[in-house]
Amino acid sequence: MSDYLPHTEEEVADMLAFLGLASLDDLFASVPPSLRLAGGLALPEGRPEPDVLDDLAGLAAANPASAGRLVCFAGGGAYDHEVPPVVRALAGRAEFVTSYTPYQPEVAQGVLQALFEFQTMAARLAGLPLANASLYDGASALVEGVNLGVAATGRGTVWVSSGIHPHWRAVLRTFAAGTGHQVVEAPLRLGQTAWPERTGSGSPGVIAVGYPNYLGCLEDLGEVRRLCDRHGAVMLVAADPVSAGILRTGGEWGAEVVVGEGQPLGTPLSFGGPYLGLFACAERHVRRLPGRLVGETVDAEGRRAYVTTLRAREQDIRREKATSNVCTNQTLMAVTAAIQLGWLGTAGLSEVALRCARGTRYCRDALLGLPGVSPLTGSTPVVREFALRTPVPARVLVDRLAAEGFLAGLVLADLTGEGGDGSVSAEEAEHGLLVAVTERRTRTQIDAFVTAFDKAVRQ
Amino acid sequence: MSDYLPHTEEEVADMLAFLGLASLDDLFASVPPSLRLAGGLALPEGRPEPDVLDDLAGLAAANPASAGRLVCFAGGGAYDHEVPPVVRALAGRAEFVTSYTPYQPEVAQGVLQALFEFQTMAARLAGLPLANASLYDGASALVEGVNLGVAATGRGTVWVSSGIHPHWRAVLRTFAAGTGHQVVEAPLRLGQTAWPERTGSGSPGVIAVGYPNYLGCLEDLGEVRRLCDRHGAVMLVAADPVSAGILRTGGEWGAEVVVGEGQPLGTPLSFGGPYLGLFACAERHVRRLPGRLVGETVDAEGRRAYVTTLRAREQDIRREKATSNVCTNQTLMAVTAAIQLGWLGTAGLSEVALRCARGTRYCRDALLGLPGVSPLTGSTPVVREFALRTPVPARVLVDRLAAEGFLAGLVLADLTGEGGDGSVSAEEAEHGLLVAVTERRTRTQIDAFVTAFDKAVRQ
Amino acid sequence: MSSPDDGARRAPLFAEDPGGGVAASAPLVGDAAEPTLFELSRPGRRSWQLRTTDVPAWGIDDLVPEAHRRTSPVPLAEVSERDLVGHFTRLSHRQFAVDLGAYPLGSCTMKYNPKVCDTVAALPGLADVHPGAPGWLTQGWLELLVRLEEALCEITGMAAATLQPAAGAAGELTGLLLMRAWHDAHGERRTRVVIPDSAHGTNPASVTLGGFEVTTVPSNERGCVDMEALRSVLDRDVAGIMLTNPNTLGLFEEEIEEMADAVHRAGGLLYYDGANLNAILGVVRPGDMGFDIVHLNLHKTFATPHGGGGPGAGPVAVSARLAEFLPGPRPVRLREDGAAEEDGAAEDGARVAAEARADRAGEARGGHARYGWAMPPRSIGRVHGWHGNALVLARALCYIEVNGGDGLRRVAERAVLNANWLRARLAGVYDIPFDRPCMHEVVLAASTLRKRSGVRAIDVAKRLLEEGFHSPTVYFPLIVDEALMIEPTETESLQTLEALARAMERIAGEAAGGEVGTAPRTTPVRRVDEARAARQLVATFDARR
Amino acid sequence: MSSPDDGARRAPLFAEDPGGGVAASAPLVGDAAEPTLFELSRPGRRSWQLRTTDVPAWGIDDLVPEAHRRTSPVPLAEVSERDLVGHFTRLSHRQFAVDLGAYPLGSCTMKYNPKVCDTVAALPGLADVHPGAPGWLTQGWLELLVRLEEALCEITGMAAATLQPAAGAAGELTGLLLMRAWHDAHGERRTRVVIPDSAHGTNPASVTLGGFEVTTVPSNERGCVDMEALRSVLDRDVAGIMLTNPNTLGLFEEEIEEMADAVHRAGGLLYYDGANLNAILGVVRPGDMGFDIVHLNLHKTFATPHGGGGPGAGPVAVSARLAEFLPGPRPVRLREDGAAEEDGAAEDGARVAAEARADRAGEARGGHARYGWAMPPRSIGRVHGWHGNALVLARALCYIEVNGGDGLRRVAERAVLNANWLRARLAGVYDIPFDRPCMHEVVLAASTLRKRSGVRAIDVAKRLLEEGFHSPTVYFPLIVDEALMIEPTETESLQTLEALARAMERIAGEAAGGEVGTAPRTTPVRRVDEARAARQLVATFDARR
Ligand SMILES: Cc1ncc(COP(=O)(O)O)c(C=O)c1O
Ligand SMILES: Cc1ncc(COP(=O)(O)O)c(C=O)c1O
Repeated sequence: MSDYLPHTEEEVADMLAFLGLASLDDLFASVPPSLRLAGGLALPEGRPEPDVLDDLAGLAAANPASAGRLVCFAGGGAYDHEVPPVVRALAGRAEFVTSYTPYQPEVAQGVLQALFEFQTMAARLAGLPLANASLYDGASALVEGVNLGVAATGRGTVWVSSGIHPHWRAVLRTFAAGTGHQVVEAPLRLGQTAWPERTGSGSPGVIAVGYPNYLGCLEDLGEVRRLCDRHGAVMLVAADPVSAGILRTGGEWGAEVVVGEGQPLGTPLSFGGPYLGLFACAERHVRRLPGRLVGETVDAEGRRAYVTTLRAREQDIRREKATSNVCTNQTLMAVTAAIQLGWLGTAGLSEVALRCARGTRYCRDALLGLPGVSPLTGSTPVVREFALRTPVPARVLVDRLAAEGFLAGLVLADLTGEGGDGSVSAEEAEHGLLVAVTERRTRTQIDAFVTAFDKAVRQ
Repeated sequence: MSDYLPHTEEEVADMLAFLGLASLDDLFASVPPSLRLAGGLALPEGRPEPDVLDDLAGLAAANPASAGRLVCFAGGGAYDHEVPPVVRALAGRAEFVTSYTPYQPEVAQGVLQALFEFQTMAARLAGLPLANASLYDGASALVEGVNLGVAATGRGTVWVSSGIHPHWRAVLRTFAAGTGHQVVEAPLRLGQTAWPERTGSGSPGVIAVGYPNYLGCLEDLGEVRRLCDRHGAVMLVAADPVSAGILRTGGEWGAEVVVGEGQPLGTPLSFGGPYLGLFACAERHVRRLPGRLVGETVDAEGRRAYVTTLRAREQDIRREKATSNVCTNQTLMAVTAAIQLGWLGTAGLSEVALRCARGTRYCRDALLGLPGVSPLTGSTPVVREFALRTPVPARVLVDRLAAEGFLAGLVLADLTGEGGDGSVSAEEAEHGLLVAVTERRTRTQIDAFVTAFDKAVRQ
Repeated sequence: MSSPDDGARRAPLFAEDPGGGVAASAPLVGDAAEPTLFELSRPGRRSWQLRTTDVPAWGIDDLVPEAHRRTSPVPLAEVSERDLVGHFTRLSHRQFAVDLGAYPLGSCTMKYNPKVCDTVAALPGLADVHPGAPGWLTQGWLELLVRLEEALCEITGMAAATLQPAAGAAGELTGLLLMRAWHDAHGERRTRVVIPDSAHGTNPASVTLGGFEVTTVPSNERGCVDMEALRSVLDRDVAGIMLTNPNTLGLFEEEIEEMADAVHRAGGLLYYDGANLNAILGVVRPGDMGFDIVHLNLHKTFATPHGGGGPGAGPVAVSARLAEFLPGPRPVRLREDGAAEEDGAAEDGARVAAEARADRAGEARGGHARYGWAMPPRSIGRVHGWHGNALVLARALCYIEVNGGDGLRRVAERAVLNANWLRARLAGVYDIPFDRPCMHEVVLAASTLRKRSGVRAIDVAKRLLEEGFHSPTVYFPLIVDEALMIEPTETESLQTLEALARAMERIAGEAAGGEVGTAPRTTPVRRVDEARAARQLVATFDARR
Repeated sequence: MSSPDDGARRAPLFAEDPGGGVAASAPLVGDAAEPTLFELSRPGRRSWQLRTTDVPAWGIDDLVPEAHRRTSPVPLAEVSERDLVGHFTRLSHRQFAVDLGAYPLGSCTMKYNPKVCDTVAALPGLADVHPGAPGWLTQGWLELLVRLEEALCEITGMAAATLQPAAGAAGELTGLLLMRAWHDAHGERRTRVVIPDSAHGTNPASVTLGGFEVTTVPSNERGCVDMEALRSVLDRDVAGIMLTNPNTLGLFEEEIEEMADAVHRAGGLLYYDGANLNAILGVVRPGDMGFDIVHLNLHKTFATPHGGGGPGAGPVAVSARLAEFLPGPRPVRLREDGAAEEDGAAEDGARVAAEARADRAGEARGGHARYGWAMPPRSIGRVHGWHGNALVLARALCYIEVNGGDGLRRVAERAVLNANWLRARLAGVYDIPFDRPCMHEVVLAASTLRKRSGVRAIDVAKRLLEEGFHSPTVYFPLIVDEALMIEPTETESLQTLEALARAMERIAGEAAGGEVGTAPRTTPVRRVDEARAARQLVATFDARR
């Protein structure tokens, strides 16, 4: 019998007596007998912690893809960045981990101030004046951004570049079934979005583009800005926060909404979650901002204090009229990001971005020298990651390289589906490999990877 | 250039200017030029944390003896006990880890109260009214206990059972060179101490015995008590805190000083340190108690508070007249032990002790069934661990079993030296293996161990 | 020797207060404010250290085309590791948390979360796995997810589930889109979803995002859905109803069977908001009550610490007939031939076929893959960028396996026992709007107190902070005047309950205006000016000046 | 609905205050005392969970002979994991620490300790290794220890070292026993050891335990050892002298060469107390100053957090002529033939031969063992139960390798820079008994202040706690009246120094009796009654009643 309950048998008896009840079952008198579960749950009996820990450690050991075992060249929205012990230690403080949403500011200044600092840094990364206290992940941030744009313009047509991560577009399509948005996915040509010539289903309320896009390409955001001006659409940029260390911000390009995946800011790969949805926008959209927002104010004695504000946007107050339904968000990852960005500082973030770009250049040049390997995105400039056309099916390559100790990258077909999508053709999807190189990859690792890659394509 | 210094170049300049100095070197003007180190230290340049971490992780990987890789049957004062995540988490709280000795009680109630609770539990384990706030390790606790006894009786002759851990006896001999104690080591016969018939070098001021002794044997402490009465000696027992869960306490046996190694109380194997020296004694020795002692008192408003007390015993006040020279001790391990004992509670400690005894019985019976394997301590009752005579040299056995995935135990010769000592003969030392079985060893592990052992002795 | 008489011959270096890491804000030593990281910042300071890579050190100009290149670095705080640690450690001392004390925040199930789950979530083989790695290299993760899904289905009495939703609200929206897909598949256009007036705010908000209109039904005097009112709104436009049972008043909807029957007869579906599942674990299952769709809040019932507001996980479980619509890809057991095992939803989709191929390819080295991914045939699509909040899911499985079926039932029993004990203990001290045995939480009210002495629920909440307890949820559910919603959870001891009760008794006895009105006074800050925060919005450090 | 008017119909369950996990003691929410774990205890409660082993469940009677069997279990606290966590987390909120703020405790070098060292100390391959495992299975640990020993020798300018001593005082005693062994080996019986009157208390205490008598030499008006006085006590009875340089006044003993010369000519040895090494890292080395024996406080200079009072590590390094006396066994590099490499001390002892044998045996599988253990031929023996505080040693190596030779020198420079800046900054505010540039710490005095306003050093110390700083060391060194010994360390920023200076200025300006006399008021407890603690000793919970 293993559990975490303080009640001694004697106390249970006393408490039941105090309630005038004969048994614990009597507590459930209001549950119709016909509904009560006879014989209990068909689950194994409880097991002591050490047994369960052994068991789960066994499952962990059954994941050869672990970055500790395969050198990671996979990206596509999830990156193997340095997370130093100091960040893990601080983000692991029990006060941050075991508190609820800061509903009582008098005893929640720790989380509130950390979020205020996070919002400041997130806004600076986006080049916009406002950022919220987090959303679930990059995909949900995209959805919320689109909803904001549609609400702001009153137009439900949404132009989305196929350069935005296929999974994010998939999530957008899923939720569009509820909101009824018309999602028009503009195809990529050599890694650049080919925007619609004319407005078929009405002119767009939102135009969304990735920066860099999911194939690592830098698109012409000036053109997107012009399109938005022409159509009076809200410009939404899905930007990578680390690349922001070397790239112009969405804000500088004229975006009104910048969303992104915050995982690269201190969160481990975590098999995809919990991650961090980044959301920043222009002043004029503040009342449509989804999710929580922390603001500075003063307490009864005039001391600086923080509190969640503009709550009137939120579901618990506005209910069906809320700007979003989000309640629980990813606060702990936001706090972690604040700590990680505090650790990196001005110089550190640029340095990480620069090192990623260097590794990407170094690795890409070498791989493009291998027989039958060519770029999928022509000569479009790339940072952060790059897509290759491989002579053998990418899936086979990944498999062969895993045996050599490398997670070679992502198979495009795994992202787009076998048939490909607006970003790549079916054939490109099958022979497309997305490779990412972070600041953690050494020249030695990259050289070994290239050698193994060479062997794998010839094999 | 990697370091942890906050100073910017500009600030260094400002500060030097404020001091009216031209360079950092000027700070060391009082160091005779002839002595200054020219060219700096002949050490490698600093390296970034990740590089060093990789390097040290490499060293860690070069320890196949890791309990994570070889199933641990080694004991001899260091045991592979369960340390649950909750204990690690609490003992790792930065406030406990990064504070100094509690010199300012107003801001050190956390450590002080934890130590007060530790002292209470340590005293109860020993069956004595007083325990201090820790010493370095079991060996140093033995030395301090002997010093206390000699000071109390004014007699420098010390009878020490050879059943006390050979390393502890070695440490005692080392320090006796300074204190001038006459240490008489009484030999073991079949795991029982054979005390001197007559007092050669004057009657003993202290008689020290292990319980269980280092070969796992339960000695007749009643006899020791009688000897102490006869000689007016202080009875000192070196007891294992976990076995205390099933054994009578030293206090019950009439000991005035009980010392022990606290590693089994929440501290990992740690290659031998930092461990925890346990020290408990009778009221009448309180003014001779070595090390720190926390006492309860009240603050200016009458609130319960804790403070280090009877400081007059300590070196920083009494200087050459201090009862001991100990200053920094093992507080963090003491706090850890308090947490671990809080986790175990009354029932948990007994359960652990009982499970160790069961595993010991189960494993010992099976091993004694193997060809050429016999007990080194006859039929003397054992708990916690046991010594075997092995047909092949123990060192060879350990080597063979390591290849099978087991740390088979400790080679007696590694503890006593090749020649053996009062506890075992040279031949027993070479063919003697000390095996410990903790509550973490499963029947499956033990059965596999026995099978491998069988193979190893036949090989 | 120099003595003060020499007088200070040098002017201090700083004009105004220098900031820079003074610990004065550690509550341990007073209540001074903690400067922001930006105020601690000094240009040129650093904490970061990165691995030596020996990759050619091209400059930014060689790597980024001018048009895209940023001209100056992103301005961030520049602090030493020492100040970084001081700052966030001090902030942590300004934060209440479950680990510091009781947190009876109604509807939030702030139970103690075992530390073993932290260890699980930190296991290298789980925490450092890339979500895009092929199935044959992540069999451990896939098995973990499948095992969790199966356990959750057993606990809820449903047939299949998706683990993708990142929180409860995401689960709700997912569930509503499943409703929509179901009706579409049956050629129906239903426009309304019914929710009781006691529902949590996320319910109506999700309904809107699901493309439906909200129809609210009132609660009756027993605190349950008014059957008559419900029947009167049920028609062919109703896609379904969202309920949480026990409801937000902590009361079990006794007529749930009749409701299910009525809704189903009207062709609607029943959605179960699992936020309150803690009350009925192993006692009664949503599926057995007739629900078609269920979301769970793993961060409530299944012991994921709440992280100051997240992350959580909101898996959605459904009955067999809805399984084929579930989001995907879903983790599934694979048959020998590499196809997914049937469970109503996991027919071979493109993904699983593909995976299976990859897995066979991998078998040579990876061995036969026993788990893979499958896209349900009529899936509504993805609702998460990857597979959901995986590490939260791992915690939940650990918690479920340690407790086991038996332990989970004990959890519910003790949770309900604690709430009822507190209810009885405080009867006569606060109003009890619905005077019936409750489930895992009890809703009290300060209405009489307010009439008598002017003390409001919010005052009680703030005073409790001084007493060492986190406040209950106040003014929710909306249908209760001066509501104090208390959920003690099963991990608080009887002694803690009694201490809480005494504190609440004391407070009820205090005169208005005085103590109560001005509380809290011992917290790092006093009551904060929320109006000002909204009026003069300062949401970033840059908006300060 | 039930309203308070019904009156409380049930009596509360508890007579007196129940205790039991109320969080009232979290400083965050007030300053109420935290109950002891024993007061939180309730019979039958538990936290522990142990692995299922399936070992036969013999009863205690089958396993322990009656005479030895305990009749009732050891009474310990019985609490739930939830209360265990609440209790110790709340206690942690009642504890100041470096991670919370500046800790200028003179002589203790309370610098910030990088978190990376915690990660190193927790590496499974280091933390879970049994100390008795054979050398060929612990080559990683052996290499680590050898690398550290070599680095420490380079840093101190010595030939060989032992890593066994668990703390500084243990290092001192080890060093004194080395002195004794040396003189014995030279057929001399020397009885006295000289120490300056400014020495730390452990020095005289260790001298006594080393079997010597203490001869104290006074400091001169410059705060250094008075050479004349020293010469006058040097004779054939003097075994040696113990010094720390810079001394406890934070001043460098300028005449160290002359002293070394004088002591050596008298046939004595020089012992260096390394507690203050932080001041001279990479600048000047004890070996070059003429010291024969040096102990280091890794928990001061080499960034092991102090753990509330320990653990530390006090390695002892010696010049070549003393190496053969070092404690053992020592970790050593092995030659191809399995013998230890010469370094003056590591001649083949029984142990290394034995190890080498085992290692050769192990080679088949373990590969050639490059490291082993060696017992110095004339070793004084063991001074630790195993190999010393190994995990502390691992932290130190990590710290040394990250900083490197260059970084260590910067450490000393910044430490000395900070101390001198503070000294200059506070000149004119407090007395500066020895008005010379200092090294890593500065000793101020409150004598004038006391004369002027009656404010004593202890008052200043207590008031600083309210200002968010830990107090300096007070009333030490003993030779300074009203001493305030301040060691800022190199990890505190200029801004923190200025904030500290301002706080000290404020305090110096405050009237006696008032604020200062009653401080601290914002801490979890006020000044405590130390006399009562000693008078009515209550050292355990059982001694309370
Ligand atoms: C009754 C109820 N439903 C839904 C939710 C929403 O869950 P989440 O916050 O995880 O989105 C909550 C939690 O606040 C709740 O209490
Ligand atoms: C000058 C000096 N010498 C010796 C010591 C003793 O070191 P430890 O406390 O590690 O035994 C200290 C530390 O307090 C010290 O400051």
